[in-house]
Amino acid sequence: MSTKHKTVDADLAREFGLSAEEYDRVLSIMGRTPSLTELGVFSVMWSEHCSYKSSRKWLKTLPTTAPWVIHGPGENAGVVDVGEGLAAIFKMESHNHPSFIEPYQGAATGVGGILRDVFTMGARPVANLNALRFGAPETLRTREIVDGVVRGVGGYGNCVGVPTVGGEVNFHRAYDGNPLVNAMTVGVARQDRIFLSAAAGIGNPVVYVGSKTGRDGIHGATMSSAEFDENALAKRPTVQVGDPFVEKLLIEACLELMATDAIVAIQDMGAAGLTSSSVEMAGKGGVGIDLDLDAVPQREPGMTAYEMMLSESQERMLIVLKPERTEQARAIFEKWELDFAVVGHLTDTGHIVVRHRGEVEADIPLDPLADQAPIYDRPTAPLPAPEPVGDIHDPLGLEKTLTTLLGCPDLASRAWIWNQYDSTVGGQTAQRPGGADAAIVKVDDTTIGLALTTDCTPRYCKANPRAGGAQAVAEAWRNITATGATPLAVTDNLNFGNPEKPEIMAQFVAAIEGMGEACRTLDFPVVSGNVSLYNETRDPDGTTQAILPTPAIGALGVLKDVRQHIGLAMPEKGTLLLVGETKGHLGQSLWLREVLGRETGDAPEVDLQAERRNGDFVREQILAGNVLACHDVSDGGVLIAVAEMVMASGHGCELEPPQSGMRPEAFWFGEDQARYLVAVSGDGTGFAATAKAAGVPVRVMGRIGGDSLTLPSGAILAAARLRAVNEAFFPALMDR
Amino acid sequence: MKAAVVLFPGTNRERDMMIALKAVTGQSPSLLWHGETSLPDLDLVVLPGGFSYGDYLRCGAMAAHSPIMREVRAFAERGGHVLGVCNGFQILTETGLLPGALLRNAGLRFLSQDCHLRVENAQTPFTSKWAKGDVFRTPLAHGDGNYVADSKTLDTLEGDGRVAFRYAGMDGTVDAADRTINPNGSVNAIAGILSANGRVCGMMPHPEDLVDPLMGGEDGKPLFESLVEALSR
Amino acid sequence: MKVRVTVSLKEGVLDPQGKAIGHALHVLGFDEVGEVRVGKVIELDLADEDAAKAEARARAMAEQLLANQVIEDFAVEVVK
Amino acid sequence: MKVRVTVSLKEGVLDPQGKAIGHALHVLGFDEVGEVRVGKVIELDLADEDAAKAEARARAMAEQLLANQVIEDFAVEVVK
Ligand SMILES: Nc1ncnc2c1ncn2[C@@H]1O[C@H](COP(=O)(O)OP(=O)(O)O)[C@@H](O)[C@H]1O
Ligand SMILES: [Mg+2]
Repeated sequence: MSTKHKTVDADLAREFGLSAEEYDRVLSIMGRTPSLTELGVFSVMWSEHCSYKSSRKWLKTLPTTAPWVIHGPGENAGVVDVGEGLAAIFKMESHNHPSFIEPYQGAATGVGGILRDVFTMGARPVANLNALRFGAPETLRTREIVDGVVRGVGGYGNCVGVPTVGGEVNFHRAYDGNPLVNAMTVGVARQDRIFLSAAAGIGNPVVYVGSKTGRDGIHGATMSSAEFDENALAKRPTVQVGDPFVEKLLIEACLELMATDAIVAIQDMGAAGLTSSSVEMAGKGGVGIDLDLDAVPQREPGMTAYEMMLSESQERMLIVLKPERTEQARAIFEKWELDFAVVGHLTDTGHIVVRHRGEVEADIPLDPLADQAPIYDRPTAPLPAPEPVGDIHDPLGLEKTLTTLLGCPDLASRAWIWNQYDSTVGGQTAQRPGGADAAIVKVDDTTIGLALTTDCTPRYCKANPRAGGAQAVAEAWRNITATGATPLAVTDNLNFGNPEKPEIMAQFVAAIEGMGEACRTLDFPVVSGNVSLYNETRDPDGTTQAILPTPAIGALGVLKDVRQHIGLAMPEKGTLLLVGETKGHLGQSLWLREVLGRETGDAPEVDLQAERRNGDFVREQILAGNVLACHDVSDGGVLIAVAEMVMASGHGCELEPPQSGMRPEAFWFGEDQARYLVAVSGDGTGFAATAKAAGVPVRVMGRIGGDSLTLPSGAILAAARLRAVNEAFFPALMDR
Repeated sequence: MKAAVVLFPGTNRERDMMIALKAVTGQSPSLLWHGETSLPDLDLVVLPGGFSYGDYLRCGAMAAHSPIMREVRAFAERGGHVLGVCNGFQILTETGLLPGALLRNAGLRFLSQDCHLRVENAQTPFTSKWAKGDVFRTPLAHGDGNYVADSKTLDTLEGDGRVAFRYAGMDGTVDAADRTINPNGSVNAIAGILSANGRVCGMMPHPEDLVDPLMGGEDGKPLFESLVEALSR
Repeated sequence: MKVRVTVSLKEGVLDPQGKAIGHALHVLGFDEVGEVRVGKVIELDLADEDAAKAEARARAMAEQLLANQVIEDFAVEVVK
Repeated sequence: MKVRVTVSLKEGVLDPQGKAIGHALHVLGFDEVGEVRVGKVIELDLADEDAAKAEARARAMAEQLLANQVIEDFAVEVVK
């Protein structure tokens, strides 16, 4: 954008994404017309992405504390106690808009960005996950996006050497013009070596490390706060390119520096780069900051102050050092062949002052920039009641329904994706993708295991945002529980449409209420997260289409002794039991969508008390060594879950007839919550008796053995055949 | 056995390798920085996996010019033992310590999955704990593992028993044209080779990532046990 | 007809690979090396007999597939 | 002085990337496409003033680093 000679006025402010009232506020804070650079700083700091102006009011309602929470929201990532003086540090973040414009780089830089949020706090990243949502699979554009995003996630994560151990993928036409790429990183640090971002110490040097600054991604933060229209593609030159090799060096160099006591404060340069990192560090510390842009390492000649302050070049960090440690720090970064430059110092002025080529390009008081940032209580509309389910009939029969569902886009094996991600690097992965409901990663040199998952069912959230929000949390909790781990905390990535539309705002509010309620009941606080709004596409005819509301949940649990975890693969013999009550809820089920072609009905009921009771029981039994394998029942219902266990090991199961008094399809494919399949040795009577005594519903599903799934009709489906059906979708779609 | 693991900028499987070596020797190997210009007293140098220099230009090309590689070459020429895994294998071919080259995977995608290897020569310091024809499971994780060599080189490798491992089915069948067996398309399904003196071994898969039941098995352990047996003094 | 399509990163777009190669060349003692940029060259054998037609077709291929115009420029050249 | 080093796979070395591109071009309806080969082009800014010298140096760079002569050929061309 050529901004050099633009006059700063309300029109330009609007172009930068500031409303008339917001611009008036800028004028009153400054007491004069701001310079172009100053306007740039206000526009990015007050963008939805950086200021959370539409969401803040509601985010505050989420529970964020627990005895094991060390740092909740507000830092670069959430921090929880995992025992032995260690902490897990984790967060999830979106890179939706960049991934639509340039799928490979958008996804890659998304991974790079979330890694920095985690290692900036002193943690070595130990695992990545990713939650992906794509448009209808049959379009060419969707295939290009899937291809680019998967290559990008892998290209970055594989190169930095952080294993990608899990994630989720859905397809729905609502994401056609607006895919979602949410990336999560988990790191481990010593609790006494956690680094925060609040700057302190007047006079202390402010140091820039990492890659040089170019004209990448200028106005990325404001762009991700706006809807997409045809012009979006014209905004392409702002695409950032990631350099995972430099990121790897940056991780090692930062961790090496962190092992000394040189650092006062540190923050990655994420969205709005130098602006947000310097403003936030100084603002949190209650100090001023002077920046000298001539000292900033630059990749291109002739960059203006405006461009440098707004550049989103990747792989950069800002550090406040103890002055006497500057040379020690420089030596470390030079060893790792990274740029290192003192670009400023802390002051007592309470202002950010930016100098370039002998001129003051910006001088902004930090307090009002933060305190007077806009915050909106946006109006909501009443939520529409879910459409009635409509008539139910079974056109296919059990066997054909099973194979149809196993091959459908949302249930097909994701192996094609995870086989492109290095899931073993580091030598700590105890459960890779597909092996358990949550990935299990050991903590090096301890017996601690971390259980990691991401979950959300957007179609439930669309039908009933409150139940959908609660369900996403409950499923994450259940996935962790099913491995034997104790769920500890949640990070979230709230992906929604335009919050200025009351019906979208209503979805947002209800989803948060549902999440909050689930988090409270399950003792599962939210410790970090990210909000991505304006996920809409403007069609050429002027109408806009919002994505399905997608509050993606990333969650972490812990095992004191990682050897106690179990996976979901069917054992060789024993009995399969179903824990939890089956009511046969078919509203919004995949069965309804894939077999009858309808997306109708309400989301399944989320009974959090039952969820807690059943889950706590299952976990106890796993830790007591009474369970051979466990799989939560979710998308697709109980028969799909059984088939997934069979496919995972090749060991079969002979199923009992369905619950009497219920339509077979409702029993087999209903998506009631709070359920687990549990494989135990023997005939299961002992387990069933214990469950009953604990008030937990339980039912025998069948006898484990052989290498086929035997349906009550007597039909025999070999595990190999199920696998073939399940694994066909992605290669057929992508490798044509 | 005194072992050292070399660290290049972008190496990322050094810790996996150190875990595996420690599991069999009881002590952690030393780490050597790529810029070093001399080697300590050693029995084994390991070039671990990763993305040295980001895999830019060609995998292993830039690392091959590191100061330490001069020392590793001299060490090998003196008869020292060198193991290169994944990126380490690529570095060994770029350095010329092993013949041939590793191209993009035939399917043009990064592959991270388990594969099975058939032991082709069990009379080497890297394989003696197996028998010829044994099949074991091991993870692989690479984008450029498609081994090629000209026909003369291939004849020599095959004729002199210098193919250490081949990709195979679980039952030991080798079919280079079948990508479920030979995932990256390597010529003759070659997964690992040896130098003429049998003391330098390069392989693409990661036996070091399967040395503990918690990693899913111990199938990779015999490689390290073989080395301990051959190199303990 | 042989046509060569050269695809290179747009100006201003970071070229991590070029940067790393430049660095490696310095280490090897090629101090005279300044900026390094890496691109792709795709050589196509086309059945067309007509150079102008071949060029136009190759241009269409570049636009549709060979270049990612979000970050790349391309040039088409008829070789023979 | 700008020098361009073009690195391509030796004849006889299978080029899976070229094959995949050829296939994708056929799917897009470019039926006239025969063989496709993909190479790298490395553009170097050199401080030298002398074209012959620059070319010789670039050749040395290619031999030492830019090309792997086990599988690749290269060509050096002074652009300006
Ligand atoms: N994008 C992805 N990246 C890595 N692993 C993935 C991805 N999507 C799905 N997976 C893995 O595939 C398996 C099945 O995913 P999913 O069907 O969402 O599981 P569940 O329904 O049990 O939560 C899990 O192990 C999950 O981590
Ligand atoms: Mg799930």
